[in-house]
Amino acid sequence: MADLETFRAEVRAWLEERAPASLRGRPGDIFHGTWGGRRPDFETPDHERWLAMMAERGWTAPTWPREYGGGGLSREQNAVLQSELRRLRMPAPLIGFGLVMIGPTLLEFGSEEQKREHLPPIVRGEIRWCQGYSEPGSGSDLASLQLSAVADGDRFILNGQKIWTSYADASDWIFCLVRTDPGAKKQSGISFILVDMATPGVTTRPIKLISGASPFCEVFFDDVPALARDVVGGLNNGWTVAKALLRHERTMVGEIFARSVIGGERELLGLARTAIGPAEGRLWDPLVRDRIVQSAMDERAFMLTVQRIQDAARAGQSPGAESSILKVYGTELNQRRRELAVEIAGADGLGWEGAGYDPDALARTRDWLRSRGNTIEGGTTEIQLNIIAKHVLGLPDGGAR
Amino acid sequence: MADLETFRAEVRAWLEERAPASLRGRPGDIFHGTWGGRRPDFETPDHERWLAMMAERGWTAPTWPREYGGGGLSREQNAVLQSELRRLRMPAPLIGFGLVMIGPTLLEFGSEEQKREHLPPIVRGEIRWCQGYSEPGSGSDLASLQLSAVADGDRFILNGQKIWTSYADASDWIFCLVRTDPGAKKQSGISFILVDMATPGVTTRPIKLISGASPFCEVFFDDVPALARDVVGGLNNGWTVAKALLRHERTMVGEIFARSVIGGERELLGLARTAIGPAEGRLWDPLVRDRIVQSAMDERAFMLTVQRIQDAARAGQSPGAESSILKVYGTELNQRRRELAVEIAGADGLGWEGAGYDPDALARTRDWLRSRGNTIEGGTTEIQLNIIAKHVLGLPDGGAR
Amino acid sequence: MKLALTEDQRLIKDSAVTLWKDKGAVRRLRSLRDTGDATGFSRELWAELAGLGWLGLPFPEEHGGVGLGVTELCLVLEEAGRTLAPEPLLATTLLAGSALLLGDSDAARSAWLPGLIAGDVVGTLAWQERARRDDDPPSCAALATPAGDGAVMLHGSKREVVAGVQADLVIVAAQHSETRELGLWAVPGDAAGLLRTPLSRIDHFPCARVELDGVRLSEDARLGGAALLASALDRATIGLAAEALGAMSAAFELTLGWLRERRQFGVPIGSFQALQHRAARLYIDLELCRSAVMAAARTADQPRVSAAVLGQAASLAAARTLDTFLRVADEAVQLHGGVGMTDEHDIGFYLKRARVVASTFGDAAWHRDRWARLAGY
Amino acid sequence: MKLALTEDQRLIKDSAVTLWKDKGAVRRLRSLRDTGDATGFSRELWAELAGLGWLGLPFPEEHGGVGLGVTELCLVLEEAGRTLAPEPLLATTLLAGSALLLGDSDAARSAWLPGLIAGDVVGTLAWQERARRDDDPPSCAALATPAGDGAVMLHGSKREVVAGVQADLVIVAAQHSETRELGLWAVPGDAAGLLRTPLSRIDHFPCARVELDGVRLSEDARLGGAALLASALDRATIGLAAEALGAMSAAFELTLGWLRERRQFGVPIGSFQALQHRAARLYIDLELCRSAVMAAARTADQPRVSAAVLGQAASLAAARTLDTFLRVADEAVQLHGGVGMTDEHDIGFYLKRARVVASTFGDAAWHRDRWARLAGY
Repeated sequence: MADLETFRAEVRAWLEERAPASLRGRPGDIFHGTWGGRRPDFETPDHERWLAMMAERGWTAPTWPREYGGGGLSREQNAVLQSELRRLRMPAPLIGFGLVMIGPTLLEFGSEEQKREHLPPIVRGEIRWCQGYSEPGSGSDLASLQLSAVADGDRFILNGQKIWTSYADASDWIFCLVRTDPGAKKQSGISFILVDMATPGVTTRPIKLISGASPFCEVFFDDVPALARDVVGGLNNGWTVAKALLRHERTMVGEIFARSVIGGERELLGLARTAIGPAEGRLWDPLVRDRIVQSAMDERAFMLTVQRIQDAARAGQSPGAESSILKVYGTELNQRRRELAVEIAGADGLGWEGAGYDPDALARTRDWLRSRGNTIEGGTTEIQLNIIAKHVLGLPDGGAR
Repeated sequence: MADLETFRAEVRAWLEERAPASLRGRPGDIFHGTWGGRRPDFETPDHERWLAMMAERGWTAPTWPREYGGGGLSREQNAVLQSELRRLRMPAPLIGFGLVMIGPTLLEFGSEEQKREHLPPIVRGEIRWCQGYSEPGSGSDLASLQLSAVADGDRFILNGQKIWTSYADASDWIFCLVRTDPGAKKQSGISFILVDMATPGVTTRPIKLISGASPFCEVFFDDVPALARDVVGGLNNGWTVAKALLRHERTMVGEIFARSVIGGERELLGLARTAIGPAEGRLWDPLVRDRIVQSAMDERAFMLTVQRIQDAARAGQSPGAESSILKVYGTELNQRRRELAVEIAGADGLGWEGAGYDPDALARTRDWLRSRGNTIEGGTTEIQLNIIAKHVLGLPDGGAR
Repeated sequence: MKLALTEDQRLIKDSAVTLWKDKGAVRRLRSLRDTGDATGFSRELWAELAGLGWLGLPFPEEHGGVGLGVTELCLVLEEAGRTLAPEPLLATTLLAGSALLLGDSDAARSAWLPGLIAGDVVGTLAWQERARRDDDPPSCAALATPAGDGAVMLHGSKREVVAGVQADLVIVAAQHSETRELGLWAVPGDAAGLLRTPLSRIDHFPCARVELDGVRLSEDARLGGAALLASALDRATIGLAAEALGAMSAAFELTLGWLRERRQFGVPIGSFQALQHRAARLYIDLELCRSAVMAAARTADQPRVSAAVLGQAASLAAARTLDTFLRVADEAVQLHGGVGMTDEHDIGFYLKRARVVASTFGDAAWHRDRWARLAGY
Repeated sequence: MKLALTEDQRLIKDSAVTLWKDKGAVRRLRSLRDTGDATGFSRELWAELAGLGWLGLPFPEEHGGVGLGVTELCLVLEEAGRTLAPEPLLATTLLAGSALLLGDSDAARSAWLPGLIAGDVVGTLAWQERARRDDDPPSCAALATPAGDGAVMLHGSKREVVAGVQADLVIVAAQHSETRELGLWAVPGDAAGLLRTPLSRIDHFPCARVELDGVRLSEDARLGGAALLASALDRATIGLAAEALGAMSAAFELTLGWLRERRQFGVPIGSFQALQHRAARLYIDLELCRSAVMAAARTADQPRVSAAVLGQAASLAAARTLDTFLRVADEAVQLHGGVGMTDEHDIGFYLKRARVVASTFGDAAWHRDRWARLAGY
């Protein structure tokens, strides 16, 4: 404990001295921040300085081992660091799938060489990663994927297509699932491989969504050579690696939604007060009021469930299948809340663009449209319900139906 | 048309002269009336007279052919008769499964002998029928039924059990599905047979429901001899007969609910006005008000759908699978409405029996409990949804799942 | 009231099916959007609708109409709704047209109705000022101030006016500055002081904000008062419900097609029971919507129907279709999975349109509340 | 506030699981019903509960309690709820017990609390007069009329009093005839003028109507006012939510067992995806209920917790569990099919209990409305 207090004092002093003043009080969120990469898009020069100084100490990935560029901090030390960062309300120096997806996967499944090669650039924010899982014919049935990787000496030649790859057009490397043994049964012939997107033959095409935004891409592979040493977790063993990562992704998604739903009650109330107005000191329209409370209660119960899962995990009591629960409930909660916001706004929620609409209202409507995808991406609600039924409730298998 | 007007005048004169005055203005409903049978339970002597005089003209089954005891009326003539009965608000002279289930089935599938033997006693209300379909192991999967019928000369010997047989303890004959060919595939080895319940070896046991009532029975068959000539529609062809009857039953159930939901809005409103009271001229508690309107609108839309199906049928436009729609929606509507009534009543809806509770309130609560079974009996909602998905929407078969 | 189609109605329905199908369904709306078409709908098609007599369906022959009713018009609207046709058919016939037909001003009727039926006049009704439909009649700050000789000057601002920029006739709701009585006024599209600003909404149907900066009108431009506005809105609500019925039917059928075609785990996803049951439930709700819409249209066509009966029929049709359309569209996207989220696929257009429909003439909760008011509770 | 069990709490939970399981689950309630048992619960078991110290869980050691909290008591209530145990544990500890513990009267506290903890005193609180929970505090026509020397006479009538006939201590809410201030008064079960009539409710838990026909009480029988009633009701609401959580968990597990065991079409019905998804959704809602209940109990145990914070936590737990219990019970019967409708099967007892729970301390809509009031909207 004494050590931790020393550590805290040291961190605090260092931050007080060096953390750019312009960033204090601007915490940002999980989707808005510094993504890094070969074509970095720093919001301000201070964001760039902030990344550099934190990366130097390994504090962009505080708990990763020092030999791979990480901070080497214990969990307790990291908690101290995070609380000090929150104290100054600093933005994360770096965000992205390198830190939260491929990094942890390499730490668990990667070879010593792979860790030494790929982890330090992630820590320094030099390489931005994306995830190549889904294919046009393989959505919920991921194991039916077809992207072919044919061995050719110490290389594999990749041909095929990925889809729903988040930010592929801004990423440098992709980790993807490929079929290395077309003769084997579904899951058995799949490998997990890392590909430099600068390799000739890789092209990306953004997908325009109903919200008008394009956060996802198609990625095409046309005779793309990848190196055999970039296969992670062993040849034809990709399914094991992928499943571990998917579980991790679901938990992350749940926690993201846990954070994103915070403050929903206040936002909805503000909207309703504008659109409907009060009567006798209370928000008029008891039906809208009831729905706002429902949303607020859903939010609170969800947050408490996130906390309970974390507390139980710390106490060594795993409630099981938490990731699927969080994914299903968190995404639907977010959808309901955004639908309710648009509904309360009435005609103010119908604007697409241009004059005549408040920019906040336009953003709210786009957010609603975007949220419609939450229950599809990252494993559909239907797939999560299958998982809960089978793995938590122990209901008999109906043949993947 | 002139003939119809003559007919109407004649009917009216006959009714005006003979219809018992004590029954006028007491229309009753589909579940409450004269069931007839060997142990008839006439509410009053006038009910008995009313049955006798109507049966004599065949007007208990107005559209059945005269040679089987029916009234031999055309559809138009029957419409006139019914409207004249409504004019005086007379109760039906006779109700029961003989008239609405086995009678029409015999008219469609029965032999000449069967019709001559069984229809006239139905018309006269001398024999009360019940339906033996479900078995303890065969609910939704009706075709898996096991009640065995082994041929023995011109007889079959029946062994096994039926369950959920409505009013079996008050009935005289049972029409049931039995397995006559245990070697054949599921549906193929089933026959439809008529059994006199006075035959030695037939016993019944009422089933007590959660509402406290016992409208259903178990029926046990212990070496019961049935006659081969009482097989309807041909040996091992019972499934065809049964399916026709099931469709008929669903339509009937839908129409029953269509009638039973009438007036729900007024009932709920009355309850709410007592339990909650008005404010500023309107029913206070806008949430309860909204739910009453939802119920009222559901009811109205359902009634309109029943009407549309009837109108379309008359115009030769069949909207298809109407019976399953009516069954699913009608039963759930009835449940929602009864739940809402109990909910609005608050603590007044919690009484089971005895002093301290209004008898109407006790009946309302029992009705709610009874209604819980509506979505199970007569083919579960789940089975109806399967039928709609497959036969109306043309979705591919998932192996009976 | 028979809830079945007559032979004549069946013929109209068949023609409507054919016409709209020929026009290319949602592809047409998409192309109008992508090309940034200033009109926002097809003038050629409009002329064709007039040629078929469809703009005159609910008007008596004495005014140049076909002499049928809302029932027949709803058949056309339903098919238009299937393809998300942005033509202001509903605004012209059931908003403006109803106000002219049922209003008090013979002068306005004979001035406008023949042109409207002939396809020369696009009409609309500017009634909305707040973001949500509130009171009944709707709150109205726009003023009609006496300007001598029975003439008035209109001042005020209206929003969400369907085809407000394109309309040749904008009927405006305004409160008399002295009597405080609500009035509907027929304003020519080219009137001085009438300012129209296009609004880009998520459904990409033409819509506008309309400003009245001293529009001078003569006495006979007044069509009627609050009761007339209520009738016009109720008839339009029924038309909108018919349109929504068509749209949700199309979205549902697209989804059924996808369920049959898309394969995962080696089988069509439509063989999964959980999805089958959801589809079956949508189907049931859709069938109930159809009954409510058919009944409402026939109610509107009943001679001397009372305002309360018409209002309840309209609110029933609206409450059911608005909710069901949203739910069908929402489930349609979910059941389509990833492709349902892409702009490239048509299904998203239905989701957006459902949202607009849901707050065009009041949302479902509003209509339920009104049902209760009309029923006296 | 940690939402995980400590080692001690885990031990309490394990003992509770064992105890209630040994008592025979729903069979016990059924047998009390079928034999028409006049007490309606087991006095032997009551003594056993006292012996285990569970009646003293939420009371400080200085009053003879165990010195733990609502959190620990809720673990016992949850397991009691699983078996639908009709013992008036909640009424005694969280209604009467809370009023004594948090009230102003030292005399009443020392007179009643030790006996209550020892199992000698069954306690309850008579607060309800209307069929539905209305205002906050609840409307109260019962009167406390001054009778000299600080004494009062109580007159009035209360309904739905849990264990009202069996209780040795009935705490009664009455309005002071002059100050109009609400007060809670400790009335001994054998007081002259206290009339108790048993009510037979669908859940077969003991319940009564209580009439006060001039019950004379001395000054120190007054425990507190509206704030005390609110605290007691909130703590009891949290306990009820815990009981409901246990009951719905048991109903859900019964259903899962049936889904695994019952075969139709040659397979267990639990392999049908439509049923799997419904079960999975019930499970998710159940898990959220658990979080809300755990948090509410811990909130009640926080020192100097404000009435608003306690109220919101209680109303959250209530709103979620009441709705979810009803839904779980309803689905449980449906998924059981025909056997679920028989009196012979236990599942119907859960359905009936769910309905009683749903209107014991206000229904879910009431609790949502109160959440809004406490949050200022």
